[in-house]
Amino acid sequence: MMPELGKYAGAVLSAYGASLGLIVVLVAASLWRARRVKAQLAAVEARRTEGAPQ
Amino acid sequence: MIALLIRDLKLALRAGGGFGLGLAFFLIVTVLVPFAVGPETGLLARIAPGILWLGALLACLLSLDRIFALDWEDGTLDLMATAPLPMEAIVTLKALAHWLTTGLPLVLAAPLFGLLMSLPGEGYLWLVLSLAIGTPALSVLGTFGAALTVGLKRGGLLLSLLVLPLYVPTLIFGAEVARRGAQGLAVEAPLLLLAGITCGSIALLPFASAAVLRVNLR
Amino acid sequence: MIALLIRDLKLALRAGGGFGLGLAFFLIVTVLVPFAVGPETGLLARIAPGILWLGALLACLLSLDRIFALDWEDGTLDLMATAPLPMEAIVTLKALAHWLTTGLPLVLAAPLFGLLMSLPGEGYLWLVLSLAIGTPALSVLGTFGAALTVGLKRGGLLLSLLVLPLYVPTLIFGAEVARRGAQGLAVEAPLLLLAGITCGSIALLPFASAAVLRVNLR
Amino acid sequence: MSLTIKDLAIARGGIPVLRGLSFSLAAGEALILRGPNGIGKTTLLRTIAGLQPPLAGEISADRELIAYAAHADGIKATLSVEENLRFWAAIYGTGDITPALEGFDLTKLTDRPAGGLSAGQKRRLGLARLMVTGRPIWVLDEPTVSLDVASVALFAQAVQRHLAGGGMALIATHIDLGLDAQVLDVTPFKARAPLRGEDDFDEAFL
Amino acid sequence: MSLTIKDLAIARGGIPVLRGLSFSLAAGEALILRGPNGIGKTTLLRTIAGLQPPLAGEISADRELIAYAAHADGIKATLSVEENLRFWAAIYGTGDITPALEGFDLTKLTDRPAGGLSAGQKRRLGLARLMVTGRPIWVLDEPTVSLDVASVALFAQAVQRHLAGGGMALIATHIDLGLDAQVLDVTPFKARAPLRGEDDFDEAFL
Amino acid sequence: MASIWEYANPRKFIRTTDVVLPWVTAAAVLCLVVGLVWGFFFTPEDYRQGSTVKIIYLHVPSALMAINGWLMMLAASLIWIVRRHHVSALAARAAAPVGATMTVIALITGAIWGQPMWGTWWAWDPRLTSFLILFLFYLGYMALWAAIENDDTAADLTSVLCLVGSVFALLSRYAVNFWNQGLHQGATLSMDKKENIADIFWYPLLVCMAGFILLFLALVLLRTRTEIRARRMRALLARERLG
Ligand code: HEM
Ligand SMILES: Nc1ncnc2c1ncn2[C@@H]1O[C@H](COP(=O)(O)OP(=O)(O)OP(=O)(O)O)[C@@H](O)[C@H]1O
Ligand SMILES: Nc1ncnc2c1ncn2[C@@H]1O[C@H](COP(=O)(O)OP(=O)(O)OP(=O)(O)O)[C@@H](O)[C@H]1O
Ligand SMILES: [Mg+2]
Ligand SMILES: [Mg+2]
Repeated sequence: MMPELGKYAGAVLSAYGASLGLIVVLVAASLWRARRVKAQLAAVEARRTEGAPQ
Repeated sequence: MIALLIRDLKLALRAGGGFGLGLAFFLIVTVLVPFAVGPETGLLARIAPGILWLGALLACLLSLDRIFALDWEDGTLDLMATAPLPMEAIVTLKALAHWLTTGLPLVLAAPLFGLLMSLPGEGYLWLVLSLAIGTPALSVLGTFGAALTVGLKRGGLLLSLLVLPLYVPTLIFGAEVARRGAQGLAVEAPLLLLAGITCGSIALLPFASAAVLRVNLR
Repeated sequence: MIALLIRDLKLALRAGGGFGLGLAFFLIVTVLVPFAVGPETGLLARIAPGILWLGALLACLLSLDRIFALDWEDGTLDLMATAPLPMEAIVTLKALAHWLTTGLPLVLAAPLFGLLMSLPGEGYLWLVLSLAIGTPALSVLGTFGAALTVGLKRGGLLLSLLVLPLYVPTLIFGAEVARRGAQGLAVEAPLLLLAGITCGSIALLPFASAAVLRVNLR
Repeated sequence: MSLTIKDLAIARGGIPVLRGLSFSLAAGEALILRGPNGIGKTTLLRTIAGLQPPLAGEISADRELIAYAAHADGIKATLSVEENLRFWAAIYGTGDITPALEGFDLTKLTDRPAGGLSAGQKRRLGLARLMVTGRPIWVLDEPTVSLDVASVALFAQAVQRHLAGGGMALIATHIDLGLDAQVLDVTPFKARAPLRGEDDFDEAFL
Repeated sequence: MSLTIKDLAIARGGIPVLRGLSFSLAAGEALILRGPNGIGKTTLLRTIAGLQPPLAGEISADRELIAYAAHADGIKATLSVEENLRFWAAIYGTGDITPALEGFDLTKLTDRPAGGLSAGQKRRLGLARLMVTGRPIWVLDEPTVSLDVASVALFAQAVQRHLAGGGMALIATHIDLGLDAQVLDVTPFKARAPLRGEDDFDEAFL
Repeated sequence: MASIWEYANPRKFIRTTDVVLPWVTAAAVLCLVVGLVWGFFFTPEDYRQGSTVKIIYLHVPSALMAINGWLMMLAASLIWIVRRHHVSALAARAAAPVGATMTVIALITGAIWGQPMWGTWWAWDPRLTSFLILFLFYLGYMALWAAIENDDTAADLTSVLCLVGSVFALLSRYAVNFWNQGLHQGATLSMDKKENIADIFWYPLLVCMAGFILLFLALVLLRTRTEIRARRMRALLARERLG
């Protein structure tokens, strides 16, 4: 299934590897931070509604 | 207005700084380059105009954080913001004081350093001219960077990071003038572009700097 | 003791500074050199080892005044001098923190910048090795200079002036190792001398720095 | 000429600290602000001096009429006492600095570099700056810090002379200045966390 | 354990400011230094803390016993209140910072970056540092600057607890701290220009 | 008629993006997978460049988004300066790391491509150089955001920096061109460029570009939501302290 890349296989593969790797890192970091901040905010909001005078 | 300029110059002189030290730094960079790249005259002569421009730029850069940091720390900037001086004037005067204490001495001393770097004979005029036209832009841009980072404790390196990309066009055209001059080529085009950048920066950037400074004082 | 080191590292990180910015400055010097001297690869490759060393040195230099200035201004240094830590330890830890935040990242990133300057393939190992051995000396020497100028308001440029001559031997041997390495010549002699300078500085200079600092606090 | 504050709300670091503050000062009057540490006096004075925008409310006086003195004095260590004062006099376009020097007992120190002054002497120099501004509304943040008893009395005299000449003074302080002036305690105006469901700003995250 | 000063002469910037000063403090005692601005209190305290050498005379106490607090607080703006205190606790090898936080009413501020504190809050943090030094002799230079009335009382309590635990305190101040302690006015010890013919220093250029 | 500025309300923004984001994400993934698979597996080799031509499917779209990312930040900064909508400032902040990553990808793929084509990893070619400068601008912009505590101050300062930086980035572009006529391909990418690049390479490239645009959009939306929440959290915590 792998296409014949010839003598440039290293270059092409490393270009794809590096780029996709970077994109994956960026996406993972964004998702991770999104989750964390969402959870933290939920905690703070919960504390607020609890403690707030009615 | 003039009082602020005079005060800044006085402070630069008294603080054991100003004139002497900018020059000294320039000198030392020029001296270190041969140590770093080796002493062949041919090689040095080729890189001389560029390295001299680079040295001038770094000397400028190093003294940028003086522009506002001291006045910020001791509260003078707050007091000045409430004084009857428009912020734009303050910023412009600060840039002028910086140029007078750093840029001007560099321009005057450049031929001497050219000698150290075996600059070819035709190069001197153009080197000096390009520095004279280019360094004001460096001061004005630097003032903008200093205004951006004034609230941040010891923003020195951040300042460099922000300012250096802004310096790129000036450096390219300035070094190009000096290099072409040294090789006896035509210099009109880069010289005009350099002058354009300087005029543009002087005309427009003080407004940006003043705005930024006002935000930082909030 | 370790508390002081941790605090300094924390401060370096928080002040939006430390690691990132020293590197950024190194990067920018490397980027500006081609603008200044022109883009020919052959020329760049020849001056690459020297310029990279010079860039590392300047990046170090720029962050020197952070070492003591902030602690001096807010009175921490006075308080620290009355605390149960010998001044020699303070000085050594400060130098170590400086190296960790400036020298070490430079060493690690040097190969990348070598790429930008078209450094020949054989040069990378020796460039990294010479920086790894040489930068600790730069930090220790710089700490001495910073201790000398600590009382002086914004002694930044004076500091450069004092420290740069001290840096000359390190620069010469360091750049020589990198240059010979890049040309495939023998590097033992300068490498040994470089190591000697570093060991000597680390062993002796803290005493000088501590003495000077004590005088400055008086 | 007067200074009127109406329903002022102020914030520091994006957080409201005081709200609903109103008072007014006529020519010749002084007002002393009191309140515990961290209540927001400095923030209030900075807002009145025009260094930061208020969250809400109005400040009647023109910024051009206000002379502000902060916690920090803005003194240059390498300039002499005289040079420091002359600089401010030039900036404000007023001429003579002798009354200021005399008013704060600085005549003996004129030629000394300001960096060599003691804490209290520096503060006196900082206060002398007010007299060379020639501005009618003094806005002072803890002016008597580090001053000895005699200097506090000098300061009180200076304020009284300023008021007698039709000036105004707004002073935040923790200690007694020996001035007969109204006192305003800002503690009741402390901004409280808004109640549930009460979102008093346009943007939902404020 | 005690602090004894004998016939001390001190100089600042090469110029003698006080001379002939003698006093002594025993465990559990406090001494308040008074004197007009510029007389030399700061210089005296720095000398006692070992930051500068005396011109003449003797200071009995070991430097290792003294905790010094200056006009400046040595607070790092980017570190939190807790981190600031923990750092000093680690330097002095003492462990717990809770008593210090509680003693100066800082518990609510522990997580705040110190740069965002008000003038008085910063000062409280600076004073709390004394409690984590674990040292018996406190040498304090105008400790109550910027403090409100309640905080001054807190400070007085802290000093009293320290004294009750066998500590000592030497405090330069211009205002009343509400401590019952001896007061020493240093004015009479002001160094006078030497009379003609009277050359009491070795080197002729003084 | 509803004004577009409604979306400048954070609540409204979050509610809207709750709906939009999954679709954008799905479309991005679809385009990227299709485009990259098509480009990598089902295109022939170029007669001159061999298989390296496949790098174009990453290189060109990322280069495109690197520039467009900065333009988006510029637009958002202008909106903040003129209309002071917090969401736009936060969107600019959210876009910076994404744009910077795109710049890095363009640089890395270019460098890897350069090795076989030009025999060097890096040359001081104007196109490459101006990308390096763009990267520096991104770095400075992010560093400034990170260095300032107060959100509004940071928004103000960074947007002025973005404005001034844009002018100088443009100037640098010209300066660099003036300074060195380089090795890099001219812009083959505009309406009539089919002559330069064969259809067979062109169609998958189009799909990849769409994929990168959508990916950029999805990431910026996601990160903007995070920034809004973080901002709200800081405000609430501060309020809590008020008591
Ligand atoms: C670090 C190095 C490089 C950078 C930063 C870079 C940057 C760019 C940029 C910004 C574009 C987009 C142009 C546009 O949209 O108008 C582009 C396109 C392109 N680059 Fe590079 N490039 C690099 C190296 C290379 C190399 C080594 C090659 C191959 C020999 C190459 C081949 C191409 C091609 C074929 C295009 C498409 C041209 C077009 O359709 O416009 N690039 N590059
Ligand atoms: N960046 C910030 N973030 C959050 N809160 C802040 C920030 N900066 C200051 N504050 C808080 O704002 C409040 C007001 O401070 P301000 O300096 O105005 O008080 P003050 O009344 O002058 O106090 P003092 O008498 O101690 O000088 C303080 O509680 C302070 O902690
Ligand atoms: N470099 C110097 N040269 C000459 N005189 C100096 C120098 N530095 C300080 N002085 C003087 O030394 C004296 C002592 O200053 P010091 O700071 O000890 O006073 P202080 O009693 O602490 O005053 P305050 O109550 O105002 O803090 C002052 O009169 C000051 O002007
Ligand atoms: Mg205050
Ligand atoms: Mg004193």
